[in-house]
Amino acid sequence: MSDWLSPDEWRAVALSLRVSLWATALSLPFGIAVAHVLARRDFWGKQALNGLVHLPLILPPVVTGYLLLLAFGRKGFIGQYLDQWFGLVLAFKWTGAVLAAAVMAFPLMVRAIRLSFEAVDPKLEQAAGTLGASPAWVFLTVTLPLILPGVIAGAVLAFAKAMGEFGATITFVANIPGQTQTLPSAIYTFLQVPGGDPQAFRLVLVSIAVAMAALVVSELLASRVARKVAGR
Amino acid sequence: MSDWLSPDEWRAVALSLRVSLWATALSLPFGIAVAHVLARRDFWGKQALNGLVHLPLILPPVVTGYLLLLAFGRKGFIGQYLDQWFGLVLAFKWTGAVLAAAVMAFPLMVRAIRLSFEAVDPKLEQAAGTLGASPAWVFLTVTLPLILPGVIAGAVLAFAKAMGEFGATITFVANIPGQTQTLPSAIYTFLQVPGGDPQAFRLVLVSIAVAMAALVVSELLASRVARKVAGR
Amino acid sequence: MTLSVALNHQFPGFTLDVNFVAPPGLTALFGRSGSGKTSVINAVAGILRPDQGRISTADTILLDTSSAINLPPHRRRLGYVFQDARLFPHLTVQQNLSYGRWFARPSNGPNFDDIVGLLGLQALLQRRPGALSGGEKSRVAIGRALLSNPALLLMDEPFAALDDPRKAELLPYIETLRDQTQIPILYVSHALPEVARLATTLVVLDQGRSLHAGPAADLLADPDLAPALGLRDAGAMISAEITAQGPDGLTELHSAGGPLWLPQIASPPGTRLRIRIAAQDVILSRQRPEGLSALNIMHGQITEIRLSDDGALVQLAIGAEHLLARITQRSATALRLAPGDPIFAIVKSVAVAQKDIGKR
Amino acid sequence: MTLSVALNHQFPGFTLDVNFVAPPGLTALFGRSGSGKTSVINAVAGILRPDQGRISTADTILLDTSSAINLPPHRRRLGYVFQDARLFPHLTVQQNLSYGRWFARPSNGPNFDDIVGLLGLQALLQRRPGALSGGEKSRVAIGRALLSNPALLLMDEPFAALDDPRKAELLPYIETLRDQTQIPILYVSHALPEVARLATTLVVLDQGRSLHAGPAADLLADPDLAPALGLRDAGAMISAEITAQGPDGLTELHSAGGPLWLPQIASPPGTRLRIRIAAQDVILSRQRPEGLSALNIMHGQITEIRLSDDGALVQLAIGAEHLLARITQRSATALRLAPGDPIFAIVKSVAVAQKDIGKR
Amino acid sequence: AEITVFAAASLKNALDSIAADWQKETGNSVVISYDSTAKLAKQIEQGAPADVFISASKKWMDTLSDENLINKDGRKDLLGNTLVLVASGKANPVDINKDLDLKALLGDGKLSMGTVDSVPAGQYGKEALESLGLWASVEANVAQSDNVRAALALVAAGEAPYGIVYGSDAIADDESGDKVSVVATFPTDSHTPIVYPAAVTAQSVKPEAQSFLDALSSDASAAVFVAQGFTVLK
Ligand SMILES: Nc1ncnc2c1ncn2[C@@H]1O[C@H](COP(=O)(O)OP(=O)(O)OP(=O)(O)O)[C@@H](O)[C@H]1O
Ligand SMILES: Nc1ncnc2c1ncn2[C@@H]1O[C@H](COP(=O)(O)OP(=O)(O)OP(=O)(O)O)[C@@H](O)[C@H]1O
Ligand code: MOO
Ligand SMILES: [Mg+2]
Ligand SMILES: [Mg+2]
Repeated sequence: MSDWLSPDEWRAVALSLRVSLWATALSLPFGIAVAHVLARRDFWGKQALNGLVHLPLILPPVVTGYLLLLAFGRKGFIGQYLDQWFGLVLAFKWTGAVLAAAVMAFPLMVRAIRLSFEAVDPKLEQAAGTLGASPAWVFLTVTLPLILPGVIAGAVLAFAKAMGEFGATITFVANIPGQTQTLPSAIYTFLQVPGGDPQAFRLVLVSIAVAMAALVVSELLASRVARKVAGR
Repeated sequence: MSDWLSPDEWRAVALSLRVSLWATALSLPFGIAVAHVLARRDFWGKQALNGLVHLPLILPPVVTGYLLLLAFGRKGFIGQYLDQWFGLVLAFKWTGAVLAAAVMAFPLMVRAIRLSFEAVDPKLEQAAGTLGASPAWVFLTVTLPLILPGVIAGAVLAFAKAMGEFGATITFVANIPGQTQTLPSAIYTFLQVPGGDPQAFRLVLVSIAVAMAALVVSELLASRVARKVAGR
Repeated sequence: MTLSVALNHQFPGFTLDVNFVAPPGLTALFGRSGSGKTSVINAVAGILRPDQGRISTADTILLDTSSAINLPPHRRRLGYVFQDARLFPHLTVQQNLSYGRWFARPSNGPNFDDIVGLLGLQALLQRRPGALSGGEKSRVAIGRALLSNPALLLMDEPFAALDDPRKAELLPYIETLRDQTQIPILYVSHALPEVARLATTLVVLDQGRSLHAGPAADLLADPDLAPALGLRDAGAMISAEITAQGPDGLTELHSAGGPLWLPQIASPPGTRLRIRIAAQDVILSRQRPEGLSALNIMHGQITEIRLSDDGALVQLAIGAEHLLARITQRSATALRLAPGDPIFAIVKSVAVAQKDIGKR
Repeated sequence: MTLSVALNHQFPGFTLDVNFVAPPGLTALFGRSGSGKTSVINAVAGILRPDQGRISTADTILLDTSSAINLPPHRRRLGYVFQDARLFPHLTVQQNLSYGRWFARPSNGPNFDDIVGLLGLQALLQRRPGALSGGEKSRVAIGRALLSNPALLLMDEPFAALDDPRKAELLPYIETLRDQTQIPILYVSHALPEVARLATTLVVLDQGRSLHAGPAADLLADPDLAPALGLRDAGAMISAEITAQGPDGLTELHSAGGPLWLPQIASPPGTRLRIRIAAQDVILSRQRPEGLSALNIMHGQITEIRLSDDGALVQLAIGAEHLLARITQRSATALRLAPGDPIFAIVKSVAVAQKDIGKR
Repeated sequence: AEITVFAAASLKNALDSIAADWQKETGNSVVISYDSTAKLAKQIEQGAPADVFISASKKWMDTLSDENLINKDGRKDLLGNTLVLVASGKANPVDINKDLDLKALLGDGKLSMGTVDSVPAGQYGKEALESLGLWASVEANVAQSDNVRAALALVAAGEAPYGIVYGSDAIADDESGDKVSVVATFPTDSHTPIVYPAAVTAQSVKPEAQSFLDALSSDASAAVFVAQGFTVLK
């Protein structure tokens, strides 16, 4: 098996996994927060926030990649300060791939979690309040457990999207083997050269295998959680 | 305003809208059916179906485009029969763009609807059954109205994704101005030429405007529906 | 139409093992919380599929696990008032009420406006269930089941959330349903007076088993059963016939024990009634008492005396029927009561409550 | 601790306008379905924010719309038994019960095992609420509220889904709570006997307005109020003191109207009790009757006679207290009753039910 | 030292093998990021850490040059390529000139090309057809893809009967020719010469960058490029 993939390809697999996991994990708290705000609050500019969240879905991925490059690039209006103040460089680094994947997956994650928020019966939260739980505790002990199916669904969607993300990633962090070359970038590269199709196909299989494993695990998890939330 | 975009660009806008609307509308029944099966039934091969649905998310869009080409092309193993039996040709047609957009958006749609299915209280469906409603009627009169928020969310996600879909579309149906050139293809083309950025930017704005309008409408609709479903 | 029910089902930690026949009329399932009442009704409705069982009416087999017959709920022509209201949140009250009518059922069911009026729902028709009060919800649920024109009515504590005046309006309707239609009614309640008034058949459930099942009049007058039914609620039923309407708001009835006067009953002379007399509302006397405000004095003979820590339960024969009286041991001793003794039973007219009267 | 409530709120089509004071003890909110009981309790809990209002205890203002004070529910130290159980579906019964204890409340509340035993929940602790029976759910909800060690207890028809034996076990506990702790209890019920037994204060709601509010004993003995409370449930309360425990399972009490014998009450001589005597359980007699199984015969004087279509409501003075008797008009005429007449009231010992006894 | 090369995607096969040899010889390491020329150029504009840029388009190299993002002195036109007409499946050669009735050849099929406004192969193709006076007749039948490989794939899949692609793309893929066959090569004078310019970027501080660029011009490298269907420019 280790012969089957070249070292660079192994690295692409590892990188894709790393990027997808980090992208999912890091965006989850933000996803929950934004979904909460969109589901529960009414405020001026809500539609704008909602639009912003959906933007990566609406724009061709390359455009999102360019926008990321313009904002978070070494010379970008955010990127330069991240660099100056925190020494954090994203463009052309694997960390940038995390950002790109997270941004691209964000709308999917937020929608799933938001739907779950909207399905929580506010009467249960009220009941928790009368029992002495402050809003923060209500969130942790009642709301969060009840939206867990949505959180899992959102995380799975985000992970799958991150595994498949290509346009924005290659545009933002390029396609440097061992550094920023994710599985989709590697697949793309093979597809660009004569005779590369079988190689690409191999990587597609790897990609499918990894994602399927993640899906199956998530389904098992989700069905356990769902049974619990249904009160059985 | 009509001066602001060239006739070809206008056609790209119109085409993107048409493709996105059709893709959303046509995939909705399938999305609901698949979400229903995944949410409610346990059967051998469920995980495989679930994986298949997620595939377009996991694979780089170009790969999905190639696979569509191999399957639904004029000589594809499905495409040739579509042609022979129904005279339906997808390649190089806007109808092919609809298929590509629908396939790419499908996982997002299914997830949203599935979450809503899982949130429906089966006790209400039982109650409808005892009142004489057959399973089909229960579905139409109880389940469907209750999952409407999820259906709307799924449709919005799908529409937004369809507006932004590029990789699979251009690979499957290419880029024929006025016929298969969608907004993202047009944007991509401008980005590929030196000095094309301002032009691309113009089209990005158009794209955002259209999608935002759709989002705002959907949010209004969704909040009305949600109030109704909450029983108020 | 007669409904036969035989069920066996194993929940983790709870076994349901029930067997009874519900003849035409109203069959009450009576038992403590968690005794399996809702589970039985769910099985009849087709919502719970028991491990083993057979449920059938004269002309239809609803369930027979031994021959793999299991009619789905929507083909069972039910009206089920759930213990929790289970209203459709997305439909208005009006639409909830009409829901059962959408499904091609013969349209000779009850009139919509009548039911709405009976349940006091006029003002709520355009509202959705979300913000209804507890009692309002359960009234809509009752209306929804009644309006679906069922061939079998299942009611799981339908009146638990209702105030007494509303209950007093609804009980006669249920009685009419019981007496004028042939639909069997399975009725869960833990209010024995309600059960006694309505039930033709009584099934007593205990920890998942049907302890006793039989005609309600027999079970309620059986001193052996009194502890199981709750002593306070023991009581027997006697039949009586209206003979005259008095000018002062009283109705005269003829019973085996003598004439009875009850607060006005709006039925013509000749109507036969079932009257429940709670054991604790009966005072016994050796002589015919005089100068009392109580109008109803029946003559009978002691058939059985059963002593317990809680007092004495005395069964009297009044003609061919029986009356139960609950008195203290001290009184039983003081009066030197013995089986075979002739005795007078005093019942305050008003203690025989309106709601303890059922049409035969 | 005294709770003052003044509220004004406008729902579409329903106006809530309520004003009452709940002194220490148990205040019952009584009224028909849809009269606004749950809404009042919700406002006290902080779940409904009324358009205008002020809710305060001696030391805390919970709500004052005029000065924009509105304590959030979790700072109000409540125990709220909701009309619908509202259990947390993702937590086990045990975790549901303990939920209120997770939030830094002083730990001198009731003992977990005691409450679990009282409510019969031992076997259910590891289950989740999804498949509990109706009564099991409401028992868990009651336990959850009690165990949160509240400073204010709100109970919205807590016993509606419970069987009588269980109710009989729980009522003394509520009484103890009422008498031994200083926490005010707001209690919604439409069962007047329950209200009469438990309530120190009674608030009668009608269509969103608090029609009457005052000491329960006064309101229940007021013949003017009897129709509003439901004639069948009218009745007065008298106080009595245990004098001796008889050998035959009877307890002797001393009341203003003479000695009373009740089925055994497990309290020492000297204990003072409140006894409710339902108006319809009282028989009046000109002479002291002899040879009756009824042991309790009190002597008094007629103070008021109120005739209506439903019969006559007679108020008697028994010492400084009052008793209500409901008899037929025909009896009232036959006995030629008139205010000022001396009269005997006959009450079957067992008619004074165990659950109509409350500790003072 | 490690150098980073940004190279047009179509060069992958050749460059990977040349880079491997060079690494063995010099002990340096090379990482190569392949993508479309336009994206690479834009990334360099945004400060990408590229030491060497190998473009498939003269225009983008000129743009970077005007912006002083490359070392103009070291720039060289590395490779050339041919433009060919390919057909789906086995097909007879055609003679490509002003008299060719390309429209009739296509029938109601499409002519698959790279995007004529942006993809270099598409631009060359359009230019060639225009100079041969064939463009106007087939313009409406052109299906454009976002890269040459996609254009070729449409022909290989039988969607389009004909396509215009680079010679380098047409050959290696399908030697048996049962999916695509080259039916004509466009005359070199029908379009501006196809060149792949290469240069060291202005920001590169690594001397190895220039030596790698030089190594691309070695005879050994030339052999590799030629084997992949490119022409080597001297
Ligand atoms: N949000 C609301 N919008 C409109 N009407 C409302 C709303 N909330 C409550 N109501 C109405 O206010 C009235 C009082 O409701 P509430 O729940 O307080 O009644 P209740 O006395 O508790 O009745 P029950 O005994 O049936 O539980 C009802 O008629 C109810 O429909
Ligand atoms: N799915 C289940 N798994 C385990 N136990 C169950 C399940 N469903 C019901 N039970 C148990 O079976 C018993 C009977 O439940 P059921 O709902 O029939 O009681 P009930 O007589 O209707 O009680 P109530 O008067 O409280 O409504 C209860 O103890 C309940 O907890
Ligand atoms: O749509 Mo892309 O640019 O092929 O990921
Ligand atoms: Mg039940
Ligand atoms: Mg209420």
